[in-house]
Amino acid sequence: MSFFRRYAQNIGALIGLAILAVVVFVALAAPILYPGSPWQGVAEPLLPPFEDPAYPLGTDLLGRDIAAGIAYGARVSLLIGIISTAVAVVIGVAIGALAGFYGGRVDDMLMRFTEFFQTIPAFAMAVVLVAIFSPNITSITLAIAVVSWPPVARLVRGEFLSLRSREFVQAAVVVGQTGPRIMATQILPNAISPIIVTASLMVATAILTESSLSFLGLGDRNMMSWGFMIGAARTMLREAWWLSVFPGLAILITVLAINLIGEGLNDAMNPHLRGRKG
Amino acid sequence: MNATTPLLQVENLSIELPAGLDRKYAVENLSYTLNAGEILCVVGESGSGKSMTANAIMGLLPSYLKPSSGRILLKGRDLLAMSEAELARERGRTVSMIFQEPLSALNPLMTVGDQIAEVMLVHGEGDAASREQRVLELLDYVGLPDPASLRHSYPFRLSGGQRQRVMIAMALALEPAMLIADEPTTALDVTTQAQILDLIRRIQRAKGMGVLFITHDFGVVADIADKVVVMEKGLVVEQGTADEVLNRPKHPYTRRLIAAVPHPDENATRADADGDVLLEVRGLRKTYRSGGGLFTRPRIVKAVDDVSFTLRRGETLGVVGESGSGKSTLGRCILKLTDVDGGQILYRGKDIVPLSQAAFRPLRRHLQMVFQDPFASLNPRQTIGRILTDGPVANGMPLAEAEKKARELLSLVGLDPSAYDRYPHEFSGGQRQRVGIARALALDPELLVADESVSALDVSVQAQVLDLLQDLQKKLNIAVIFITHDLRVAAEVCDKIAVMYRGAIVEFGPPGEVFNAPRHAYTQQLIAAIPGRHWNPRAAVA
Amino acid sequence: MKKSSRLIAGLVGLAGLTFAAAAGAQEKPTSGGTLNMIAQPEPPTLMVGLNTQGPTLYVGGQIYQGLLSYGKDLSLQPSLAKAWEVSEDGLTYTFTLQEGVKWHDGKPFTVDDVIFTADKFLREAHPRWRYIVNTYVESITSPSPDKVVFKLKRPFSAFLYAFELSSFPVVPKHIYDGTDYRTNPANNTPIGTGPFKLKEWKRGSYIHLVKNEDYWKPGLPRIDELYFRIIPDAASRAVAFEKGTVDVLRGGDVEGFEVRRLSKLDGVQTTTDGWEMYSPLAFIEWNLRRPPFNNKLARKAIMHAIDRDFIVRNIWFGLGKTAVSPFASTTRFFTDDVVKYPFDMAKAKELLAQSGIKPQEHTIRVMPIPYGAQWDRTAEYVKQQLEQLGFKAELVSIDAGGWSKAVSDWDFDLTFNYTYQYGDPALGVARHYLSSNIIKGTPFANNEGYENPVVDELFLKAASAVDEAEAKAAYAEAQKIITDDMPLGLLFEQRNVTIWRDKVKELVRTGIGVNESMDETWIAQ
Amino acid sequence: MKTLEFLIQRLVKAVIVVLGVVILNFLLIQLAPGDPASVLAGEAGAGDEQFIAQLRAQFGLDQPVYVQLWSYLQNILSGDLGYSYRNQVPVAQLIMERLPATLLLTGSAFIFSLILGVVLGVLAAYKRGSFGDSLIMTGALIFYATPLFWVALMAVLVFSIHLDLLPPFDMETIGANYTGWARVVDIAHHLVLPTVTLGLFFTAVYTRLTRASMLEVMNLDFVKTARAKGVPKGRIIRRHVLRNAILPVFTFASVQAGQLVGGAVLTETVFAWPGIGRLMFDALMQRDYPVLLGVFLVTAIVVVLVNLVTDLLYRFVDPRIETAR
Repeated sequence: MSFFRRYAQNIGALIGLAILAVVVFVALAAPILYPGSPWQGVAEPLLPPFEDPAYPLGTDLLGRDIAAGIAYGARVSLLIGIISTAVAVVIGVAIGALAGFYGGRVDDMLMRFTEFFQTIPAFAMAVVLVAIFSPNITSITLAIAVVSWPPVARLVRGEFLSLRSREFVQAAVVVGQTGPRIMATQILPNAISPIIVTASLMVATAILTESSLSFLGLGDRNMMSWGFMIGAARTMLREAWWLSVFPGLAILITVLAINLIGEGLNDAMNPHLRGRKG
Repeated sequence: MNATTPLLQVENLSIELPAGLDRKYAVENLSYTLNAGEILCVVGESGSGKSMTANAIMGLLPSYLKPSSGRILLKGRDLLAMSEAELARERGRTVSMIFQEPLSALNPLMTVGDQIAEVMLVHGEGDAASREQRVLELLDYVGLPDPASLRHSYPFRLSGGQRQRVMIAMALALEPAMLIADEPTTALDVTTQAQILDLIRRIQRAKGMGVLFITHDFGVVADIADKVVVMEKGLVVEQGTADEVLNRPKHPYTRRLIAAVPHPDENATRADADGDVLLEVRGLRKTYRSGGGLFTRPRIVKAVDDVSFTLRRGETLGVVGESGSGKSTLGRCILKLTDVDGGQILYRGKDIVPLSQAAFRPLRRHLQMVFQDPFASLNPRQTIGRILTDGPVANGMPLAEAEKKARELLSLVGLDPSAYDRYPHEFSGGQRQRVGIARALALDPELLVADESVSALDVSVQAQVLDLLQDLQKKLNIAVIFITHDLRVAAEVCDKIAVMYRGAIVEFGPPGEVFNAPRHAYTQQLIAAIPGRHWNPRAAVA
Repeated sequence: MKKSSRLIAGLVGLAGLTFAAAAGAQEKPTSGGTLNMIAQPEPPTLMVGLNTQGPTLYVGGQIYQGLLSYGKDLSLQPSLAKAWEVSEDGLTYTFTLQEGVKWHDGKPFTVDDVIFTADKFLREAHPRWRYIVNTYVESITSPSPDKVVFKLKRPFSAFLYAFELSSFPVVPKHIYDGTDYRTNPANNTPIGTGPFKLKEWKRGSYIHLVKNEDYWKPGLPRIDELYFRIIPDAASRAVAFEKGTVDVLRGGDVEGFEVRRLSKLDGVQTTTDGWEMYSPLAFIEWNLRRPPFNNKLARKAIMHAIDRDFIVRNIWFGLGKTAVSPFASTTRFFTDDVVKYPFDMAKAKELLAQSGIKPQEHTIRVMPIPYGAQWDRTAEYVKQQLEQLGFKAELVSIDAGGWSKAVSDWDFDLTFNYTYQYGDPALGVARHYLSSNIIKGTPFANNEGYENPVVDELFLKAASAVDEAEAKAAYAEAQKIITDDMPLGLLFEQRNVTIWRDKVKELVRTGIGVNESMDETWIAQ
Repeated sequence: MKTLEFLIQRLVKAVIVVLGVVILNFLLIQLAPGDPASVLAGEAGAGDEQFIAQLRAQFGLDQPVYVQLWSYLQNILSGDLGYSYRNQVPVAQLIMERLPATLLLTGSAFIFSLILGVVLGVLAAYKRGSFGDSLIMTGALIFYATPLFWVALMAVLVFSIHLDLLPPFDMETIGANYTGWARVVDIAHHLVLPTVTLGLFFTAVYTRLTRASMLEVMNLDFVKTARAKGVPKGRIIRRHVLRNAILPVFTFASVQAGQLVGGAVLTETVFAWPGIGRLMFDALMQRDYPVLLGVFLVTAIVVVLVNLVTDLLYRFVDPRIETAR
């Protein structure tokens, strides 16, 4: 069975994909749907939702449109989620690959280094990094990346460690391929599916982390992000629930969708969990 | 049960496969009979459906497989009609089962004593004290040493043969009328296999059990079977008494299988190779260390212990040994896939031991390897073409030329040129092993190390690949080091045989000599343990 | 829509009103009980002489006392000094001390403690006092055991306003003399003269004060125990009050909209009184060294582009008043006769055009002061209005440390700040405008870099004036010039609301509000 | 003897890891813009150059970085974590005052989430494909995707404000001066909401993990053996599957134990829980670096110890470990 058919068999994964498609569409179309800055006050402040059709999700303290904020927030959340994950995956794959392939002392040193990062609670570390380098989209993205790579490194190390003793890798050594080439062309392509699955879940975690950072007041002040919207409105939860409920739902749904996709990918890429032939 | 009721009757059993596979039934219209006191061997190659019947009897089929028709009568009662709870009462009491891989078949977190006692516990037999007593009896009965302390051991502490004995003890706990043995010796070394087969036969005789024995090895069949069922692709192609099927096979498939069983041609003599000395190994040593710390000494295993031999161009050296004998390590040392602790490996007079990996890389093309597992040795993410051209390209050959050569090689090893753009998973095991051979040959090597290169293959495929190897070797005049656990195979294809035991070569000589006049006690033991030694398959199909 | 306009109306109404405990005044005070309050954020120390942050004063104010206190009308009131006298020439100030005052450790409070505090401790440890004492004071002496005399080098009309708790907390000489004040372990076990003593400080949880049985006012204090809770989250603080876990909310403990909600609860009293001494006034601090803020017309343009009424109404929930002058309208020398900046985008654009500034060529880094969500919203609003004028603007996130450093080092384009008035412009306001105060190292100096010799002269003249009318004239002139120059973009006067359960009586009694010793405060049983 | 040796080896490794963490954090903090002295000076109401210089000298900030690092390392090796810049109290004292609260919170959240997660995971695996399974897994997925602080806010809103069942914050009733058993009950009462909110996310994690692990073990050969022996399904799940499936869950949980402290930063903020998570955040915001470093040091030690204890337990639970190493 092909990968896509296996994926399509998982209803949850399809729903996840559909939701994510909507989120991505909204993110891409935000400037068309809501021309102008989401920061601009456009209507009466604290307009409740569902009252004015022009502002279906209401407005905030400064009369800014919540719907516009959510559309633009999708851009930021996805951007931070994807880029931080990409950076974390690059770091994690590099360190994990070197440790797993070369083993011995290289492995010891790199894994000890990884342990340093794992011993510090990830969220606390992210808070410190963002605070120290002052909160902006770059520092937030990098901070999330810096705290997320160790699990990738461990995963990749494990994969490389087991794959490097596999016969096709030995065969590549025997025919005279060099180490870096073997890592890139023989091992990595075979380790990619768990990495993709992990990465998809990391995107979800990164979005959550960004929102938590924003909650503590460590968001980028120039970017309308969901976390920022909640952070700014959370104290008004009882006065103006819509300010934080809608972005909260946006996070929940997006993270849920990405998790569903991750699970779908996992099932589709590891068909051994289903029945085997023979 | 009256005397005429067979112990087990399988009648017209069909098990449907899920849609979309290459055939509709896992087994189709299967019928056979097992009487008390008989050993019935079900023999076939992988995918023949031979294990499926065993699982169907035990009600252990995976959830996506359901018997679609037929009956399985155990002492006259249809197992397929029983509820899960009823079935659970029969399992372990009337019919027991032992499996191929004894390590994974035992719960790693339970002592072996507890696992044996559990059979009695769940069937409500005896009290704690009597069960304990019975465990000790059983452990002793299956020939395990020191039952009193062994029952507190965890499975990982036991050797493969001991684990299988524990499995057997567990199966015997309630003295069932029937034992199903699903390839119980396949994962074991040949000497251990002989002991386990011996044990099963002894118990079966003593208890008068009916044994359903599933195997792929005709040698094993020859050793223990009373009756034989031969299966191919879910169908029974032939059944009868052991004598009929082994010595007078009628069905062409059976004949083909029997013809392919490796059997040393004891009278064949080979001309001594007189080519140049290609490889000379002198006093090679390799030790593995494990564990060890501040207070404990590391465990040291001498994997290769002072091994020396000479290999000439065009010559085939068989290295034979059981697991842990160091035979594979030897191969890896020669190819510098692992470090060496001492000694020399002279390739055309040049010692390659002190060379760095980078310095050795240009020489690699002369020394190639064919691996054991046709599934693991090909990168599943690369096309066959890519697999075959990687080596030449890494050695500086232009891509176009490498491609041309790869296509030539495909036809040389008997594959269709269209294979070039396909992926490994589209091929069978035998075809993949041909690709593996082609990959090794792509670099025009002078020496080929074949490490258990045919042991993962079905016997008929194994024969074909062996033929191919021999054929190519003659054609290309390359030297081969043929590493195998199977003395029969080695004897069939090698010019010289080295028997390894605990890292050292204990016997060295031409196959005839080794076979007919083994000097070392271990060699003698090894030869004695060859399954089906007294049966001549060549004669059966002559 | 309707709902939110009502909300705003309600808030505006609230701001001006005072629900003082008029009825409570007639009840007979009872003794005993526990008062629960919030210390937010948790103070670093309770030693008021070393730290003058809000929560330090709030808690420390129950332990330490100043020489004087000030009424809601800023009239002088006795504290540790029972009487005071100023010579005709305005150069000699004599204070008579209370009798029978003891420190919490039982040692008697003497005139030596006051002299030590003024001459040694605060001179070294208290930047604001250091400036005053080094600039104006010639000598501090004690003619008799109950009197302290300050002799000034030249007249300083604001001098008597420098003796309240935050400027002049009296510290015990017998504990601090000859030690390193900052590292003295006694800082963790503060010894003062106030009505309450520190019993336990469970960091991150609460500060527990108990009644000082030897308090020098007979029969006081009335309350047995004070708890200052540490509740880091603003929403949780509102819940705490709502649930009755705490009885008092100080201004700033909860966000503006919570003030509105909580003040409507049954049995809850509120007031904006008690901040007269401080009267915080918020402003935009722009760096006059950098374009476009070095251009006066551009500054005026921006002032017209900012709807300060909107800020007060929508962001601060009506808890404030649009600023007219650099002086708070509650203080003595305030005048309305100044240059004014009504919200007028057209005028703003016109002024900007006249100024010659091309807004699109300037990227303004807007740095909010990291003191809570309302400041963030204010910054977002100002950014938005700057963009309306055509400027490029970006918000810079910064924490308290970074902000303090950036402002102290003049490394900013535009930020926000506020000043306490301290009863007299010479103490609270002048420091932001005097060219002599263009100093690095503190965010509360002339960090914008304003230099106007005329203003310098007027402030100096007013501060040295012995005659109040003379001072008034000079200050009126200064206010006019400053509002024309707009070296700081005046925003609004903050109105802080104190909220309490009405079982608490006599809570806000003076111009320093809840920082005042709560000796007469009582709890209805 | 072997266990002792293992312990010593692991302790040496643990010390190296903790020192590494300290050095890493120390260097990280050097990169921070903003000087603690000027922050403190600003906080004190006002400050001037002289005052700041005085503070810098007092904190040793006028020394080169490597000198500061060296003296810091020397100090912590002799058990001295330094003084808080802001509070002028020994860091060790500040942390020790706060640590029990965090250990209590994270410990109970850990136990809560582990037990609930394992139970739910086992149920889901046992009833695989049923409605119950779907319900559990959907719940797990939702809690896995919901921001922690959001759950916390909602929990306060519902359980404290509307239902008035549980106290919304603090660790105990302040001023009540309970002692003995009454105090335990009081603390337990306050512990419920923070524990549940902090634990829910991890419950979701462990539920998913347990279920996956159970299903994987159910596919292993020895389960087939057990069935072939006639062991009933319930007993197979209990005696054979669960015991093998739970080991990876424990391993993961012990590695994750440190993450709870990260989550505690948020939980402690919302619930005014006087723990070190909040201390860390405040110290960070106030540039109180000795406290920040101290918290990280103590956290690292706790994490390393938890891992060590898990490894030791493992050696008793899983007989294979000793020789596998």
